[in-house]
Amino acid sequence: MRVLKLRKKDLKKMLEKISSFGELWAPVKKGDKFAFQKIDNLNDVDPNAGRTILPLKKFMVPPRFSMFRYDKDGYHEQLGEVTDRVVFGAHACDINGLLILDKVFAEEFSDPYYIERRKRTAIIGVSCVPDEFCFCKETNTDTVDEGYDLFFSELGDDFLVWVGSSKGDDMVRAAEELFDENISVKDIQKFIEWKKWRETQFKMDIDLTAMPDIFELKIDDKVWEKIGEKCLACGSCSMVCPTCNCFNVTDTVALGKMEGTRDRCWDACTLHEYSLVAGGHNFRGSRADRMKLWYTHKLQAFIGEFGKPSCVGCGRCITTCPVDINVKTVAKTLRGEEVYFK
Amino acid sequence: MNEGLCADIKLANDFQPDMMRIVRKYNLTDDVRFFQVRPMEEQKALTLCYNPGQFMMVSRLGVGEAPFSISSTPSRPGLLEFCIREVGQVTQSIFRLNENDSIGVRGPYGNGFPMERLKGRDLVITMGGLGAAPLRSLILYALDNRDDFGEIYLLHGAKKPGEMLFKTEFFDMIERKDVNTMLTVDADDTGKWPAKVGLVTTLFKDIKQIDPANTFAAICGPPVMYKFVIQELLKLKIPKNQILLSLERRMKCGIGKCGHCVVKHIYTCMDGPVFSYWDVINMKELIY
Amino acid sequence: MANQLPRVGIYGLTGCAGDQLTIINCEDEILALFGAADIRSFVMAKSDNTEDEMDVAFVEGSVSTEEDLSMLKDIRKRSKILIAIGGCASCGGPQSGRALEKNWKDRIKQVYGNTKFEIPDAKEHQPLSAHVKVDGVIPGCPIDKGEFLRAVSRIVNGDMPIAYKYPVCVECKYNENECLLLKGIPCIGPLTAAGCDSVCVNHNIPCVGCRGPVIEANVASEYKLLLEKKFSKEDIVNRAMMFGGVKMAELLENLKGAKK
Amino acid sequence: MKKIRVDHLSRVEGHGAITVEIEGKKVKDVKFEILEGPRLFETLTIGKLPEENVSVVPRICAICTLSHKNASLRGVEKCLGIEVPQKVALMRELMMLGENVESNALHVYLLALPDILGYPNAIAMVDKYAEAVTEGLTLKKFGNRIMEITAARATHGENPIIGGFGRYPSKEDLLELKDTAIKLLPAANKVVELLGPMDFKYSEDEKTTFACVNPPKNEFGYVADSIILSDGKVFDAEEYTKVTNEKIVPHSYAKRSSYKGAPYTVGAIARMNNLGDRLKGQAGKYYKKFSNDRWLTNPLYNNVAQAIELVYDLELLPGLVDKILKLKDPEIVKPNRQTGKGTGAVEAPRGTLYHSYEIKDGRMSKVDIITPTAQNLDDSERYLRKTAQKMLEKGKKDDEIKRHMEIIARAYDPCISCSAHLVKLVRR
Ligand SMILES: Cc1cc2nc3c(=O)[nH]c(=O)nc-3n(C[C@H](O)[C@H](O)[C@H](O)COP(=O)(O)OP(=O)(O)OC[C@H]3O[C@@H](n4cnc5c(N)ncnc54)[C@H](O)[C@@H]3O)c2cc1C
Ligand code: SF4
Ligand code: SF4
Ligand code: SF4
Repeated sequence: MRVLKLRKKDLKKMLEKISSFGELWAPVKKGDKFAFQKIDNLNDVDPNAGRTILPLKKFMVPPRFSMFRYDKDGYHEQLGEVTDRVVFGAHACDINGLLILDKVFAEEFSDPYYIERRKRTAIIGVSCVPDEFCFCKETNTDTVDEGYDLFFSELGDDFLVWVGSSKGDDMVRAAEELFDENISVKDIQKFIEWKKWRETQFKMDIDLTAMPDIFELKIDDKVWEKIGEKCLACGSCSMVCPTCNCFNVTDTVALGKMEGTRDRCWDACTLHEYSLVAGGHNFRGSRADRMKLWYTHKLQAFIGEFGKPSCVGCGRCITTCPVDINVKTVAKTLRGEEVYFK
Repeated sequence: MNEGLCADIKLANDFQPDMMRIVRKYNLTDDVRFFQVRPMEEQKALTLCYNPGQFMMVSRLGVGEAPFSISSTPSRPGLLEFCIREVGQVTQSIFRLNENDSIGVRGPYGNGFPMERLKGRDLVITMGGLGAAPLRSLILYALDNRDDFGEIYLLHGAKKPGEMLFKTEFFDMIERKDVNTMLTVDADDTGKWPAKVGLVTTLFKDIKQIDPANTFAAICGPPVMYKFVIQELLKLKIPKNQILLSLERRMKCGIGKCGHCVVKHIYTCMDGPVFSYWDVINMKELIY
Repeated sequence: MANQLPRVGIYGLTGCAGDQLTIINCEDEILALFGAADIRSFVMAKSDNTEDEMDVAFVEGSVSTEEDLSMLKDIRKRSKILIAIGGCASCGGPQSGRALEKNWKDRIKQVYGNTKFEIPDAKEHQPLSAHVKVDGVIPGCPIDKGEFLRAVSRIVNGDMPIAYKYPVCVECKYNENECLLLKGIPCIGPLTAAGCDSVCVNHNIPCVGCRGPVIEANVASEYKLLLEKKFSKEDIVNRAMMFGGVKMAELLENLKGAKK
Repeated sequence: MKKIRVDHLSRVEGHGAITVEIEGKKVKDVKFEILEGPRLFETLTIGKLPEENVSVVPRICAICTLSHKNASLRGVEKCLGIEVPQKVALMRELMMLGENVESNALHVYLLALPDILGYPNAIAMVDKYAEAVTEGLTLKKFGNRIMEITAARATHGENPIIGGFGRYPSKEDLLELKDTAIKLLPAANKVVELLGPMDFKYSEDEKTTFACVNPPKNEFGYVADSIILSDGKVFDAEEYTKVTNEKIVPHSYAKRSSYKGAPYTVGAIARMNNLGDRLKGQAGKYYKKFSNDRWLTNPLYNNVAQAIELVYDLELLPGLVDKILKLKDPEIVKPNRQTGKGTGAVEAPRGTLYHSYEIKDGRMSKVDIITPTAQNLDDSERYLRKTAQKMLEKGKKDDEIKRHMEIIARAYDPCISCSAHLVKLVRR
């Protein structure tokens, strides 16, 4: 992999140079939080921004979009409307989240809507410092080696820039003069030290060891009822989770004409209608069952299938659920370390 | 991906249905209707291939899509058959269609029955209600390739005579010597029912000529049926991994993306809808 | 309904006329609407109205007088499909904001004193479903224009409208808003049916619940949460009752301690 | 005894009916009835929080929702000692323009024009008057757009809150409003020129009193803290009861208003008659050109007054947007007391609207709402009666009487659903 150096003060210049690669998006303050937004003024780009409300998935699978338009002459693909974008400021956990979505959407029966957007979205990662809700170390997603085009690591006055794709390489070449090929021993030392220091910054106390087994043992535990009683079935946890990929498909039709669109929107297994089938039978009528599905899917089933959880430790469920149901409280409760649900 | 009888034809975009023409339709019961469809494009009609037990997503643009089992057999190419029960939005709008109207269809999806493994085996096929939809495909396929299979038992139960799907077809099969067809109704409200009366489970005592270790059983029907039929099959000593069930879940894509049919890490649409009883024992939520 | 346009009637009982106004506000689509359906009665928009058999009737407003009731029964009798539009028709509306307190008679007195009226037929506000069979509901105070047009398009094609079975929070997250509940602001988005595109939260204002309770609204949990956030029982109930009407009152009835 | 009944007075918001009772050659009684149940809004929010009041009471009426919102906000803010910064005041002025444009365009083009031109509805006019119908719809849509941008949605928007706004509109959105206003002004001019010279005949003439708010600095406008009457008297908004003098009558849930024991009129015509000479620009020119003595005696001229207001609104808007754009988004102003009294008076499109409150320890303790339609009720009945009598004497047919009754009632642009407690139930 190609690795280069970029002076932090040249960041703006560099982003300007690569503007031809697509619209620039980066985390911008929204209320007390951050959200990836289109950047009109480069001064708004903040490489130290914290976790965004929605993860990168919003770029690849927008919350709502039309798959195709139809009329009496047939279908009209809407893929052409996908724009080229450069997303700056992705954290390692989020890029790991994308890698999980890649598995779902880009393998067997690939989803053209995902793939088109994934292709047209350049990802520039940046290294981050964990806050009290991050636990990506526990999920082994605190670093990332693929899935991005460029990755900027902290190096004092510089960034260490990892080139992860051919598009990434093109971007670097478009701003060639700003990059420095020479990485000194001192730089490497600095990088290692920073990484070590970062390791010490994880504050959240969570232990996911043997989670699949614990789930198997606790699957009929009363605690699920308690969690179900508390859950508002608001779907927020799924919406913000970088790896939740469920969607619903609905049709619209124009007034009195044979034309309309077939649309997709994010859905969630925490919602009432998720497993409802015709005739009124609901395979997961109780919130307890739906909560069980959410957590077993993240922390048990996925590990069984892929050897790692489908939780990337981003902490979003912790900072989003209004009633404090999240990976931390559920894991701790199941382990019997602390009882959150009474 | 599943090993179909022939390789899947890759569509450019799996979310876009092909337009097909309704060739024939008639009522099977009060609320179940038979639809025979044919792809508009001749080429598609010729190359259509699928496995018994697979399903397709049938669409009415402007209303929505829903999964339906294929009832026809790949051994009689060029046409697809579905039997559809009118229960909600999509099915109601399908019911409003007439012959020669067009309808969107995409697929086939799902694993279907493992036809390679079924070769040379005895078969016990048990169905109830709409369960006849996918199993008819298997039966017709087996009968069209009769030499590939050993003994074939066909057990079909309905609540009342009026609710039995494909009644004439199955009564014709009673006449056939190469298949043991047993039909029963829970109650005969007509007083003219020529076959058996009683629950489908009462038919099992007449299964005599199978070699359990070399038998595959297939079940599809209303959820309550599974438990009791499985007990009977276990009594016959058919191995758990040779008892096959076709299951149902809410589905929005059919191709393992939308998540609705997931049970743990199993996608009912991709890893199923056909599961073995052994799978089910290990996945509590699969049958409820 | 092939070839023949569906016959449609749009009616108002007691309410603010906001839902009918929202229909009139479909400036871009109103001609298409009149083209796709045979709008036989729409008193708020036109004077040549015919009252006979209808394929679909959209009815706004709560049942609040004997006159409302007989009008509703008459509409029901001559319509194949009856759709309740707006908060008043679907759950009683803001005027039933005190349904839990069961003090309607006292309040009549409060406004009119001891005047003896010769016209005693005002009734406590009820949603349409309290009196007749309702085939579909388009909730909201007022209804959403898009949802209404989608519903009509479907009905014209012979299908029924699709109800939102998830809460406002879903749309709130689609719009990437910060959750106000977490900031200690009493948002009742989790209890409220989506369909408004979380318009209030998009403007930093907590959801006031104008679309009425969502299916499976977990009132008990939200109630507990707000108590923990130091809101008084009374304030929580008041908030839920702003637009939740009779439907919300039913949910609160079952809640221990919430009733005054 | 014979009765003429205009059942379901069509094309007014909400439903009403007019009963004319005739005995021989005499009109015995005219009743303008409202067939809606009492919604008791004034008792709904007692004991509740002011913010809930501000959310709930605008639901009294969909067409005047923002007038109710503004009156309510002003009432509550006076109680709580809140003074809003200039940007908030200007934004509220802008949102009021939205409501006025929407409502006046709806009434002038889609309700009154069909009457005047003899069509059952606006859609039926399309063949011959396509341009007018499209322009009416475009203006109405623009009014809605203003409300969407300022209040978050066209009807019952929640963005205006106590002490400010939840979110301020973007520059692009505001500039869009400015551009559209400039583009649409010619259409408004056209309708004034169409209606202005008309000689309205549907109603008998009769002198009356007009009331509206009295904006400071000798300006025209829709918001003020005092009330001006056509007899020259001025009252503070807090003294509104001296103007409205509400009474309960036993045969009706409607509380009736009267000034000095006689009915009076509010609405666009009242604003024109009382404040017309304060108008500047094209609107001012139109007022001078078209106003005449019959404006003081015939309710039909309300239609012209509304059209002139459309011109006023569109002329005012661009400058308002420029001023708003110059100002920074202010913080939401917090109350500095929890107990107090206050009355908010604003001009809803159809007339003066009062929200008078008392708040005690942060909770609503008194709510009194007086809507324009309630104030107009007696006066409209007076014109209805007089016209019916005259027509009867002239031997006019019932059908014709009926049609005139409808047109007169409609000229008042009665927003019947805005009856906070304006209800009259008929039993026969
Ligand atoms: C693998 C499979 C095979 C099936 N085969 C048949 C068949 O051969 N004949 C038949 O009549 N029915 C079959 N079904 C059930 C059939 O899909 C439902 O009856 C149908 O989806 C109802 O749709 P609706 O729009 O009319 O009902 P609504 O209740 O209006 O459903 C709305 C939406 O919910 C979803 N949904 C509702 N019920 C189901 C369900 N049972 N399964 C999956 N999604 C559902 C669909 O996405 C549908 O678009 C099968 C289901 C599955 C999963
Ligand atoms: S489960 Fe929670 S912490 Fe894990 S990836 Fe999803 S939102 Fe982030
Ligand atoms: S777990 Fe929390 S965030 Fe998720 S649906 Fe339930 S209440 Fe909402
Ligand atoms: S702000 Fe309100 S609507 Fe949005 S997620 Fe939180 S509770 Fe739900």
